[in-house]
Amino acid sequence: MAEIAAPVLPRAKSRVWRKLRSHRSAMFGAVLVALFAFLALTASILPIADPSATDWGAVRQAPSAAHWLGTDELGRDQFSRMIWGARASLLAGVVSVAIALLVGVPLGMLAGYFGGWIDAVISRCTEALLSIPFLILAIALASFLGPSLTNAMIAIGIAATPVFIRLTRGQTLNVVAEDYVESANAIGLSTPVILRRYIFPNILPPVLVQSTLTVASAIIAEASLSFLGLGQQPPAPSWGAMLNTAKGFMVQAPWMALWPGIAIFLVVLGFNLLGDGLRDALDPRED
Amino acid sequence: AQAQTLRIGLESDPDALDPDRSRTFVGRIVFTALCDKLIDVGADLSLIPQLATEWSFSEDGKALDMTLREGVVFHDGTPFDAAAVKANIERSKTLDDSVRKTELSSVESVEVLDATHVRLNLSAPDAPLLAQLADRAGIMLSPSSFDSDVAANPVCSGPFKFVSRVAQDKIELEKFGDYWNADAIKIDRVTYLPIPDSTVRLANLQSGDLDLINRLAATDAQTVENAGNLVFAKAEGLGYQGITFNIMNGAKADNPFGKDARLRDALSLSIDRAAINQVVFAGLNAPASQFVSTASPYFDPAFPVPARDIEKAKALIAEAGVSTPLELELQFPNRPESQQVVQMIQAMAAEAGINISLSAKEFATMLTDQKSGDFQASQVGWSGRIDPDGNITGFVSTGGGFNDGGYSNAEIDRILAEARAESDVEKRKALYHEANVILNEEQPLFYLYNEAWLYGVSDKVAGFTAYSDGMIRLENIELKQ
Amino acid sequence: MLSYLARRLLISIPTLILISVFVFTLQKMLPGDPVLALAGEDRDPETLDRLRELYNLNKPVWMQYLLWAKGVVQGDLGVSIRTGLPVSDMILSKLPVTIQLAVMSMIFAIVIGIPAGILSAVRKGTATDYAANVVALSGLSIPNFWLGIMLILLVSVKWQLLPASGYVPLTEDPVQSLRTMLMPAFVLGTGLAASLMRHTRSAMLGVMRQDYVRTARAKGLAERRVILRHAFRNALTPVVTLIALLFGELIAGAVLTEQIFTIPGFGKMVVDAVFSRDYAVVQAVVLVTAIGFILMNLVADAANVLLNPRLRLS
Amino acid sequence: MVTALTDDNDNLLSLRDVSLNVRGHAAPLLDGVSFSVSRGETLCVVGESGCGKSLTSLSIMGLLAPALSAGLRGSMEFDGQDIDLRDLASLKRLRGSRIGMIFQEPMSSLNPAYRIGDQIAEAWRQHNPGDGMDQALEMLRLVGIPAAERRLRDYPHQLSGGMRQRVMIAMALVNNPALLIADEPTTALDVTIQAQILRLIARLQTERHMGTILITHDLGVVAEVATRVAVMYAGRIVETGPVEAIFTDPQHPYTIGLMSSIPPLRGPRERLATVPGIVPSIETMPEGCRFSTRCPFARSECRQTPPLQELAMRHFAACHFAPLEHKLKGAA
Amino acid sequence: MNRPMIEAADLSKRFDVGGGFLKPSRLLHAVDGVSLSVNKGETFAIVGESGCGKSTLARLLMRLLTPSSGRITIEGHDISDIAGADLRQLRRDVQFIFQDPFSSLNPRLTVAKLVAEPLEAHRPEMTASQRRAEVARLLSQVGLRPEHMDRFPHEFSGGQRQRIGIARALASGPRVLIGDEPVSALDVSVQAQVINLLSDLRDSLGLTLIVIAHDLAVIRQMSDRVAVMYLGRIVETGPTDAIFERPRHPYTRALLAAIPGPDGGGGAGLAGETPSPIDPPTGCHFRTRCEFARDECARTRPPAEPTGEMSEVACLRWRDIGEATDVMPVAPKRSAAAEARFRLYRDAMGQTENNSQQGNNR
Ligand SMILES: Nc1ncnc2c1ncn2[C@@H]1O[C@H](COP(=O)(O)OP(=O)(O)OP(=O)(O)O)[C@@H](O)[C@H]1O
Ligand SMILES: Nc1ncnc2c1ncn2[C@@H]1O[C@H](COP(=O)(O)OP(=O)(O)OP(=O)(O)O)[C@@H](O)[C@H]1O
Ligand SMILES: [Mg+2]
Ligand SMILES: [Mg+2]
Repeated sequence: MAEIAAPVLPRAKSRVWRKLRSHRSAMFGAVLVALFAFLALTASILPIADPSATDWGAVRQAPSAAHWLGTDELGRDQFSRMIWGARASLLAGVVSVAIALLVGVPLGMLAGYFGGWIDAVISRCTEALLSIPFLILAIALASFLGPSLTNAMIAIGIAATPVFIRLTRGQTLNVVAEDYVESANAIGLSTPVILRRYIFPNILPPVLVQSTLTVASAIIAEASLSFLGLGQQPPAPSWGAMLNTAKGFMVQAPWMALWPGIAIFLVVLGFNLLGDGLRDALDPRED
Repeated sequence: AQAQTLRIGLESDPDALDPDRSRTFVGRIVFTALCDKLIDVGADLSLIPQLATEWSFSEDGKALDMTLREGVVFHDGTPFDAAAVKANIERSKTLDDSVRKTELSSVESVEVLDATHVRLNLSAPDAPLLAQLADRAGIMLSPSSFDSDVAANPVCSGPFKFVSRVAQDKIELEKFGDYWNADAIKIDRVTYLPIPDSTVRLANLQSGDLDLINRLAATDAQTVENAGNLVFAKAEGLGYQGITFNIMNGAKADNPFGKDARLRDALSLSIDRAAINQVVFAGLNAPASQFVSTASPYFDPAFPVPARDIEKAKALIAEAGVSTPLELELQFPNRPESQQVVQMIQAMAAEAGINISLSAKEFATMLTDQKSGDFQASQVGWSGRIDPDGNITGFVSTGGGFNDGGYSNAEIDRILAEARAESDVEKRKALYHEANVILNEEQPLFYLYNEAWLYGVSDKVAGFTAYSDGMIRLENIELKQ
Repeated sequence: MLSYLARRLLISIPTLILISVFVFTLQKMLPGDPVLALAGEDRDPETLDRLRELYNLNKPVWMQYLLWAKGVVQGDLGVSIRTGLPVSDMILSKLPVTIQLAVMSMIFAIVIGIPAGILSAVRKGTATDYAANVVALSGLSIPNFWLGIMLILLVSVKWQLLPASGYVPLTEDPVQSLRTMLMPAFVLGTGLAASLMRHTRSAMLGVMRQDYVRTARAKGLAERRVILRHAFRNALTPVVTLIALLFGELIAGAVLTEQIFTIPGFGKMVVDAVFSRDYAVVQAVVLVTAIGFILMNLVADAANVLLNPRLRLS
Repeated sequence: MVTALTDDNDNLLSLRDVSLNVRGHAAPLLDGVSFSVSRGETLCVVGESGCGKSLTSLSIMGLLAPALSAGLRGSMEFDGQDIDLRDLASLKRLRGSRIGMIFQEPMSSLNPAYRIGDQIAEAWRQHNPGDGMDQALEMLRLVGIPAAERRLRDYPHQLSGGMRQRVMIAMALVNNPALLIADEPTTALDVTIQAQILRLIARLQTERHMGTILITHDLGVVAEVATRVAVMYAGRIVETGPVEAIFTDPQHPYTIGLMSSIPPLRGPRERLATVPGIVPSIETMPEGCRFSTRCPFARSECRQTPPLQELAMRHFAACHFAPLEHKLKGAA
Repeated sequence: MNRPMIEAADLSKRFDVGGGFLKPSRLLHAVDGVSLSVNKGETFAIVGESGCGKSTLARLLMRLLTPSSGRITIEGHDISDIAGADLRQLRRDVQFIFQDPFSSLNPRLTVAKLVAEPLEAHRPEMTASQRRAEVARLLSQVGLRPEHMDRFPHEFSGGQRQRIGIARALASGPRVLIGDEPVSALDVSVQAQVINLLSDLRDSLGLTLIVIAHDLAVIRQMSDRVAVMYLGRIVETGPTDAIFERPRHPYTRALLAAIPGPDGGGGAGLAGETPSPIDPPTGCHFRTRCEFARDECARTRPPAEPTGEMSEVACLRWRDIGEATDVMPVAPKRSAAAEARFRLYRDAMGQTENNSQQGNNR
């Protein structure tokens, strides 16, 4: 009857998951993201028009049955370009954040764990990069690398890196101060093991949240760069590039600017909602 | 009455307002109001008197005599005379960072004959010199302002004098009361506002915040025409847009298009120039076939715009014996219009079996890459000069300043040099015809379209005329309230 | 306190040097010869060489940096290769424009963001909170430049209520100045207001969990007083820090906003300068922005020290 | 010790049948909690962590989180006045003026942004005219803070934990409340400081003839300061009585288990008897007697909720088998 | 039996606090010249108020911190500045139990992983299945059910987590266990369970135990010898009963007198609060709160002097003060009926404990 060790608490991993699942707006965000991700992934097999098939006879046509979202300045189908554009936008968001993570997290962990001059050097550089406004840095980098989607992603990735370095460093400092890291030391575990098993998984939740939110801003940044002509190059579509072109036909064909704007808004909203939901779900205080 | 200010929207901010250091096209527009030149350009592109009332070349073409207008004063009150001309031309030739040196390279010395007569001694006959004197090389600054910062406060003798400038924001001028032709000036002030985005420029015109906008987007012309309170104006331009090939500039020239003129011709034939003009420019520009536009007296009707001919293009490719599909890298400046044009070309060329890969570059990068031969083909253009020499010699003569493709043909070099030294129009025409024949055969570059100058004008503005040189002349313009 | 700030300033010197070196190297790696861009249609080898000479572009990169740094230390930021004007003059003439834009956006953001944040934290879980969050998230998710374009289309082109572009100094015509800045400030301010609202909310939620808020309630204080005097006062610290950090975002946002509304400010200048390879200008703008950023952080630190007795007294 | 005889006429607070239900759970967090406190008396509420001690005190103060207070039922009679516990406005009027409260965490319970004098005075100002600074000073002297004039202008972080707890007491008492609720006021303090604070509370309470509810889980503290004791377990009061009765004659198996778990300070050291397991959470709450899952004597009868029965003068226990030594003979 | 397992000689640890860029640094003397000796198989307790350096001392003893000065030896081997393989060996022999069962277990690892980690580090020759079996054995040794190996720490209650921590500490097969307030964070009922467990383990595994606590009752229950710390120094050591029944140092007396209980603790209690370890009082650290302090106390640091009974006291005036007796509160006498109830309870508990023990060993 009197079990010494009957665990009575609910399983915790599922608790985060449950919290996320019951988070209505997060789920809405997840659905938005999933929808666009699905379109982006399946663009090539969806029964839609060729996004670069031009039709001189049907330029800048308003939405109609034949072209649900109208046509662009070269008579290409906007609907299909929007779907293909999702590819560029999502790719840009995800790849640039991946770059930032790949560079930022290890550096931040090193700085936070070892401290001393390593920390001093990394932190100073981070600070320097952080005090250059994100977009200016991205523009300078993008024009250094030359206008292309890949280069825009690299530029945004580099520009987003310091945020992750700083976040990771701060989190690492917090985690290092935790008793369980000291307990790992007391057990006699080696530094790489401690970094891998103790520091990394425990700094992950905030990094994950930040990643989601950064994907959102990276998508906007890609659109901004494309808008300035530094991103995706023609004839491949991207929402920012579409806006860039549409800007010239604002009066004659306002819908050309409408769709990409709405799409960017929705995807970014999706990522933001998801990020917020993740943050709430991972926050132990919010019960 | 209230001071009347004409507000003009420009597509970009002029650079230094010093005629010897100015390089931008919009800068020239501002100089038109601010500074008089020795010679002016008429609506028919003929050279007409401005500060010089008469001019003539000596028999051997090595001296240019000019008679100067009397009673002209600079904005600071300094009188204009032959000594001022000498001082100005010498400044252009000697100032450290003068960009006028090449234009005036044939001028060896300037002789003051008397107060109103001046002679330019030339090292060799130079027909295009007159056209240079109708441009910034001919602008006369007040010699007493040389010591101050000219760009910050240019002192000329034009109909308007400089008031203030805020970089990237506005340039303000006001009417110069002592102008020699003051009667023709009916407005009190003029303000130039650089607004790069054509939509925003148009929006400002529509809302009444601007009275006149330069470089109306072709696709907006309809909007302007439809608006009750706006007027659309247009003039044929002198410039062109085309495709330049890398013929002999470095390793990248080693590609089928660099080596075989037939392929270049095939590409040219695959392009439907009329369609481009229609789709991208609402039919307002002109499809082009040669280095001058129909506005120029030198236009050669023997070379009409090539019609699209896919079959012939394919035949030429077959004849060249290369394997299809052909691959070609085409670089272009990342501007919306160029982007549309090259995308259309890409689609059209594909039908002839030419796969074009596009590479957008910032203008600065593109020029550098072009100069260093890091390109196969480049979609570039030229804003155009009144004298035909300015539209061709630098581009195709051996070692020419703009000959980035490295094209070299001794025959062409000879013909163009001869035409340059010739001042008789008919003889020059014949020479240029000869050149056209060769160039049409070899196609080191081909032409796509001539840009027209498009303006949106408020209906409050009366008396505005569009000129083929793209300058906005303020004489006779009136503002109704 | 003063010595603390002085120390902070000293620490930022290496940061500034790092920034300048970084920007300098980055620029030197940019493709495109500034001289070619500059010469435009009038290029011949002689002119180009002369220009290179004039702007020290023919010297080794480290020399160029040292020459530039020497100038900066002496207060000379160099000459714009494009306009031929001294960079410091250009910056001085642009600064007020961007500052006006920034201040107006910030005021907008503060006036909207902070009260909304407090309200939604206090009413956590209610419809008010939900609505405020939805609006804020939307504000964060709308691309600035798109919002700007749409506003121009509607407000300026269609309804012709406000000018689509331009800038009138406040001193010249205050009414017109505010009119021209209204839309840009709104566009720039929405994102900020959203950020501010969200951060205020979460700071407030954090503070309202604190024991001393419960103590204040236990004293029988009116709820209003508990929230404003006890909770908000302590939530202010992170919010003030955020406002300083947002300054950086503001400048970045200004880049696009100024581009779209053709406002002759800092952001526009830097984009134009990057595109025309106007090294001296890019360099100076980044440096000045970084200094501004550091100063804002310093101000935030100082404000925090003033707000937080724990820091003030140690 | 304070063994002031209290008669019911002196009754200050009677808490009646307080229940707290949480949406989605059948078992209430608090279940029929009733007790009373007289003037000059110290009622100690003891029990393990999570037994509902703090919830009870917060209910009296009307300070439950809004989400929780929706499920609150019950009333109290305070100073002759009948108040429904859901009537937050009435509770708020009492708060800080008639009922003072101090909390466990002296480190975080003071607002770091304001001077302590100001914080005490604010409590005065809320309920009285005047700026309250004189009263604040007087209170600081009263709670034994040296150099009180100077300390008035200190910020909380300049004080040690013990000092801060004194400030909290000063703040709670500045309006001379009739009832003081102290929720584990010494748990976070060192033994030597704890002794000081307990003495202080006891002194002030006698001087002012306050009723006091002291929440703690330390039976030593209970033995030191209590006049009466209520033992709480899983949201119910399982045993209550005068302090002597609880210590000399504990009845409920839970009370006995708690006492057995404490290592003795004297006498032989032997293996400790424990209370196995942990307090059930709202999800795992058993039917009937809530202690039955941990009770070594649990039988099938325990499925029924045992009533609080009076086993001796004013000594109640809620166990079917009390007194154990009679009812369990043979059964074991 | 009385061979020392761990000895510390004049051990000090100073922390550099408040220092930073362009800022003068200040030294905090967390541990200030501590000497002690712990015998094999005994339980040694360290008691003192918050901030007096107990945890720092514990971390020094197992070399999680490096001493600023002084020496530590384990069975005669100097471990004051070992590194690498020697340090790993030390980690095997000396293990640590943390105060906070919530923060000392990595929340992202399962119990099996947590307990297996020291095995991986110190007994790499084990196969995965051997390891799993060993983990199961360790878990049942601390009274947990091996079925719960694959759960995460936060799915357990505080007492259970403390058991996981203990299992983890036992995994490398240590000979010394240092517990930094191993039961302070637990409720009395659970605390009693863990106290019992630790003493069982000590007896069955022959461990040497060093226990830090501030609850004197807990210390009396667990330890053979006690050291009382005040502001970085040990003021008195001796066998537990001697310290509790005949405390000599004024601080020890005050501590015992402050234990709450029915008679309100003995005497006036201790006034004032502990001074800061950044600027401790000169001479005797305790003199600012000591009723017996004289001028000399401000001048000389009192040496540790033996008082007989294997005790030492660091007070200049211990001879004058004499020994106090019975400063602790007296528990009220239970009625005979109550005693009977307690016996009943104890018997019933003994049975359930045995039952569950068997259940675990099944
Ligand atoms: N909002 C809530 N929703 C559900 N359960 C809650 C909520 N707040 C508190 N509880 C639960 O109510 C029970 C009683 O909590 P309470 O704080 O009153 O305990 P306590 O006896 O004061 O414990 P401690 O000694 O730890 O302070 C706990 O089990 C707690 O988990
Ligand atoms: N890493 C550190 N850096 C600076 N100061 C420290 C550090 N660790 C401990 N201290 C200080 O050293 C002193 C002793 O700390 P320690 O943790 O050893 O005390 P303790 O007796 O264990 O206290 P507690 O009972 O609160 O756990 C304290 O004043 C503490 O603030
Ligand atoms: Mg509590
Ligand atoms: Mg400790």
